[in-house]
Amino acid sequence: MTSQDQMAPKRPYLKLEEMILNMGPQHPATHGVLRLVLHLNGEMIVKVDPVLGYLHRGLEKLAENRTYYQFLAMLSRLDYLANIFMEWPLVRCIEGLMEIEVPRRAEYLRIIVAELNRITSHQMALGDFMLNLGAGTPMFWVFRDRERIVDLLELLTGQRMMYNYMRVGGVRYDIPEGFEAECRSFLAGFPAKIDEYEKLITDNEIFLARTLGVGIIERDEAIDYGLTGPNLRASGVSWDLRKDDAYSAYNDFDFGIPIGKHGDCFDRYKCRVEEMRQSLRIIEQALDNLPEGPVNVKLPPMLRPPAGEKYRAVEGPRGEWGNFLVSNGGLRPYRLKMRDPNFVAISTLPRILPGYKIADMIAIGGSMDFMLGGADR
Amino acid sequence: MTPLQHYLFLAVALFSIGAWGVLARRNIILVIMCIELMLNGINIALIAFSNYSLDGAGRGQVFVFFIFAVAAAEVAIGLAITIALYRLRERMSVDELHEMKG
Amino acid sequence: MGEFNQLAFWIIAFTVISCAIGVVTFKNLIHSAISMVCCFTGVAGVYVLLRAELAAAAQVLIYVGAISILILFAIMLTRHRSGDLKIFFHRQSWAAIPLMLLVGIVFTGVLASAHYMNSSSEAMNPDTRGIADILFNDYAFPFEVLSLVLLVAIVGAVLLASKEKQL
Amino acid sequence: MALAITMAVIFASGVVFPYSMRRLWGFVGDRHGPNRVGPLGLLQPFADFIKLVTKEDITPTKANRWVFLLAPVIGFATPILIQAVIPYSETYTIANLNVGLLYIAAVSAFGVLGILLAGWSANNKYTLVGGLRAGAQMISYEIPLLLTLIIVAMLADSMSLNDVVVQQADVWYIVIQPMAFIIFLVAGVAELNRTPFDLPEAESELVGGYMTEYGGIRFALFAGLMEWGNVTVWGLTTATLFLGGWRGPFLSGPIWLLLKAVIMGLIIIWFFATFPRLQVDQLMAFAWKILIPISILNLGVTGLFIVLWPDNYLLPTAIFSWGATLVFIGVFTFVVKKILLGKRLGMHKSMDYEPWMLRKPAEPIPTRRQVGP
Repeated sequence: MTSQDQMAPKRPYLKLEEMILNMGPQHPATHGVLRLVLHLNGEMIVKVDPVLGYLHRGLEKLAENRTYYQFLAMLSRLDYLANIFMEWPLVRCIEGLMEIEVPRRAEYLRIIVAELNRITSHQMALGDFMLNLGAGTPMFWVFRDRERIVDLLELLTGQRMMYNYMRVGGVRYDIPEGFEAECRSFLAGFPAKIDEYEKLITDNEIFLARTLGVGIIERDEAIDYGLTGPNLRASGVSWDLRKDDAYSAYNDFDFGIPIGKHGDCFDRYKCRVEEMRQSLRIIEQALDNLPEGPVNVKLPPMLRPPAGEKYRAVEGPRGEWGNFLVSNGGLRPYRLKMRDPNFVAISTLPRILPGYKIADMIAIGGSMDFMLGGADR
Repeated sequence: MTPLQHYLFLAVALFSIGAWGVLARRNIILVIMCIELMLNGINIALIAFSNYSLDGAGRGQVFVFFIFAVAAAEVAIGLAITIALYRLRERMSVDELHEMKG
Repeated sequence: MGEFNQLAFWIIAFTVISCAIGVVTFKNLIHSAISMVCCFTGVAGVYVLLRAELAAAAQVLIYVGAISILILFAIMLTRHRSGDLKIFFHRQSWAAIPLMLLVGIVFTGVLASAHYMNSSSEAMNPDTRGIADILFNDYAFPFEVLSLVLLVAIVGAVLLASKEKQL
Repeated sequence: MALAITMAVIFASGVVFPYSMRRLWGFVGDRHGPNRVGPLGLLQPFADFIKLVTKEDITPTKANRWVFLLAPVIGFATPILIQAVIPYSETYTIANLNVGLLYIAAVSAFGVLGILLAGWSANNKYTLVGGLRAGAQMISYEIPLLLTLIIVAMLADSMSLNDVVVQQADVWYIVIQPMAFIIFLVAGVAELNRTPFDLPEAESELVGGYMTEYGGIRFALFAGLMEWGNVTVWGLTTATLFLGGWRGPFLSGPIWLLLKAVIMGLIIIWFFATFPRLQVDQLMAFAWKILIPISILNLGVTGLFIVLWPDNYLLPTAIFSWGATLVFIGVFTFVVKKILLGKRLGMHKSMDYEPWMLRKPAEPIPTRRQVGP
C-alpha cells in the first residue's frame, strides 16, 4: 500500500472533485425532454452538454412525403404552446411562392389569434419560470386566466390546442357571433390580472435575489448566437420582426416593444410581462378596425406552388420561427427547413451556465423559456 | 441502586474499545470517532464520580462540559485536516500522515 | 426503583458496549457512524441514570447534533473514488487487541480493588442552577479560555477546509 | 397512554395538514383543491394514505439497504420524542423535564441525522446533494433557534416548559419579545425545510431531494408524517414558548394548544403558497450574516436588561424588542430591496413603452459591434 501511495502524483493545488450529473431527460425543470449533462464542482457548474433529440419526430422529412394541405395539419404539433406561430410561416411561404394576396380581414384575424396565442405562451413561460423558482401559485393563476383565452381561441378556431386555423390565402373561419363581446370583456379584465402577477412576483425580494444579474447574456453575444424574441430583446437589442419585417398587417398597429438592458433573468421575465400588455393593445386595435370582406381566397383543390424557394419568418413568443421552403413545382415540398428559436436558446446554455450553481441553472432555464417540442422538431 | 463500580467498568470498557479502534483502524475519520468513544468513557467516569462523591457540588459535571467543548474543537479541526488531506492525496489513511509537510 | 435502575443500566451498558465494538469493527464508515450515534445516545442514557439531565441533554445536543453530523458530512464529502481502502485494519492490528485487553484489565483491577463509600440512593448531582453556579463562579476563567479554544478551532477549521488556500 | 397521545397527534397532523395545505393553496391559487373524496374532500388524505400504503415498497438495488430502511424511522422518531415535553395543560405533561428547552434542541438533531442518512443511503446524486443541503441548512438555523430558546429561558428563569407557560400568565412572550418570535418563526421554517427554505427537497432542482428514492409507505412516513409531524411539533413549541401554551379563555388547555399549533402550521402553508425558493448561498448568508447577529444582539440586550433591572426588566425588554422588530421589518422591506434593485427598478419602470413607432425606418438593423481591425 505504501508503494501505491508513493506512486500517486503529488499535486501542488487542492484537488477539485468533479461530479457528473445527468439532469433529464425526465426532470421537472427541463421543460420537456431535454437532457443536460452537468459537470459539477460541488454545486458549481463547470461544463454543460445539452443532449437533444428525445422528442425528435422527423417533421422536416415527413413534410417531403405529404401534400401541403396534409402537412399543414401536422405543424401545430411542433411547439405545442405557440401553435399558431408554427402554421404561419409555411402558409406565408406558400403564399409568397404562389403570389396570393391575402384578404385584409384574414390578416387581422391572423394577428388576433397570434397575439392571443402569444399571451398564453408568455403566461405559461411565467408560470413555469416561477414553478422552477419554487413558487407554485403563479402557475395556477396563470392557468385560471389562460382558460379564458383558450376559450376565446376555441370560439374562433374550434380547437383548444391544435388550432389548425391558418389556411393558404387566409384563415379557416370568420369570427363567430359573440366573439367580439367576449374578447372585449377579456381585454378589459386582463390588465388587472397582469398587475396581479406582477404584484406577487416582481416585488418579491427572493425573486429579485434569484434573478437580478443571473444568467447575463451580453448584447453582442446574444446577436452572435442568433437569439431572437424576448431573450434577445432582454439583452438590449431592439429587434422584432413585427416591426423590422412588418409582415402581415402589423404596420397598421401602434404598439411598443419592450427592451431590457442587462440581459439577465429578470429582464427576460419583465420583457415577457410587458409583451403581454402590448399584445392586448394590438388585439384591441385589431378588433376596433376589423375590415369587412372575405377571410379566404378561392384556391385549387391541390396546391402546386411554382418551383422556387422562399424563406418566411414570424415573430413567435420565443423568437423568430422561420420556414425555408424549396418547391419543385410538385404536389409536395421538395425540402422544408425550419428555423427554431428554442434550439438557439438551448445552444447558448453551454456558454452561459458555467460558473453558476444548479439553482441558477434552473432559473436561467426557466427565464429562457425554451420548448423542446420546437427544438427537436 | 447501581454501585459506582459498574459505571466505572462501563467507562473502562468504552475507553479501551476506543483505544483499540485508534490503534487498529486505518481510516482517519474512524480514528477520530474512536477518540470520541474514549472521551465518552472518561465522561461517564467523571459524572459517576460526581454523583457518588459526598460533597455534592457536582464538580465532575463541570469537567464534562469542558470535555464536550474540547471534543467539539478537536473534531472540527481533525475533520478539517482530514478533508484537506483528502483533497491533496485522495486517500484517507492514517499512513498518509507520516510526514507533516503539506 | 432501584431494581428498575439496575435493569436499565444493564440494558444501556450492553447497548453502549456493543455499539462501541460496532464502531471499531464495521467495514462501512457510515455504519460505524450510525453505531457511534447509538453509542452516544446510550451514554446520554447513562447520564440520565446518574441524574445529570443537563449533561445528558448536552451530550445529545453536542455529540448527536453536532459531532456526528460533522463526521457524516466528512464521510460523505470524501467518497473514495480511486483506491478505496480495501484493507480496513493495520497489519499490526492484532497487537491492538491484547493491548486493549491489558489496559482494560489493569484499570478494572485497580477499580475493583479500590475502596468506595457507596452513598445512599439520593441524588448527589446538583441541578442545572447548581452547575451554573460552579461553572460561572469557580471555573469562570477556564470557561473563558475554553471559549477562546473554540474560537481558534472554528477559525482553524475554516482556514484548513477552505478551497482557495493552497496547502 | 402517553405514546398513544403522541402518536395520535402526529397521525392527526399527517391528516390535517396535507388537507388544509391543499385547500389553502387552492384558495390562494383561485381554485378548489380536493373536493371529491368525501364531503368537502375531507377524506382525501385517507385516500392518499391507502394509496401509498398499498404501493410496492421499493428499495433501490444499489442503495445501502439497512441505512435506507432505518432513515425514515429515525426521522419519524424526532417529532414523537419532542412531543414528550410539551405541557398540554396545567397538570398534564408526558414528561416534565427540568431541562425541557435543551431537550427540544437536542432531540431535533435526530431529524437532521435521518435526513442525512436518507440522502446518503439511496446512492443517488440528487438525494446526496439534498441530504447535504439539509444537513448544512438545519445545523446553521439551529443556532438562531437555540439563541432564541435561551432568551425564553432567561425570561422565564427556567428551562422547564411548564414554568415557561406558568410565567406567561399575565402576558405572552410574543408581546415581550416579538423579535425572538420572528427569529424563531424564520429559523423554524428553515429547520422544517419549508418554503422559502425548502432547498433540500427542491422539486424543480433536485427532483425530490433526500426523499427522491422513497416510495409507498416510506414516502408517507417521510413526506407525510415526519414533515407534518415536525410542523405540528414546531407549532406546539412555538405556542408554548411565545403564545401562552395551553392558556386561553373558555376552552380547555389542550384544545387551545393544538389550535395555536395549527395556526402556526397554517402560517407555514401561507408562506408556501406565496414565496419562491431561496438559493443555497443566499440561505447560508441569511443565516450567518443576518439571523445569527440579530439573535446574538437580541440575546445580549435582553440579558443586559435582566442584569440592570432584575425586578422589572419586562418593560424595557419589550420596548427594545418592538423597536428592533420594526427596524428589522423596515430594513427588509425598504433597504434590502433597494440594495437588490439598485437603480434598476427605475430603469424598468421607464422601459415599459419603448416608443418603437417613432423609430425611423432608415435606422440600421442592429448588428454585432466590430471586433478587431
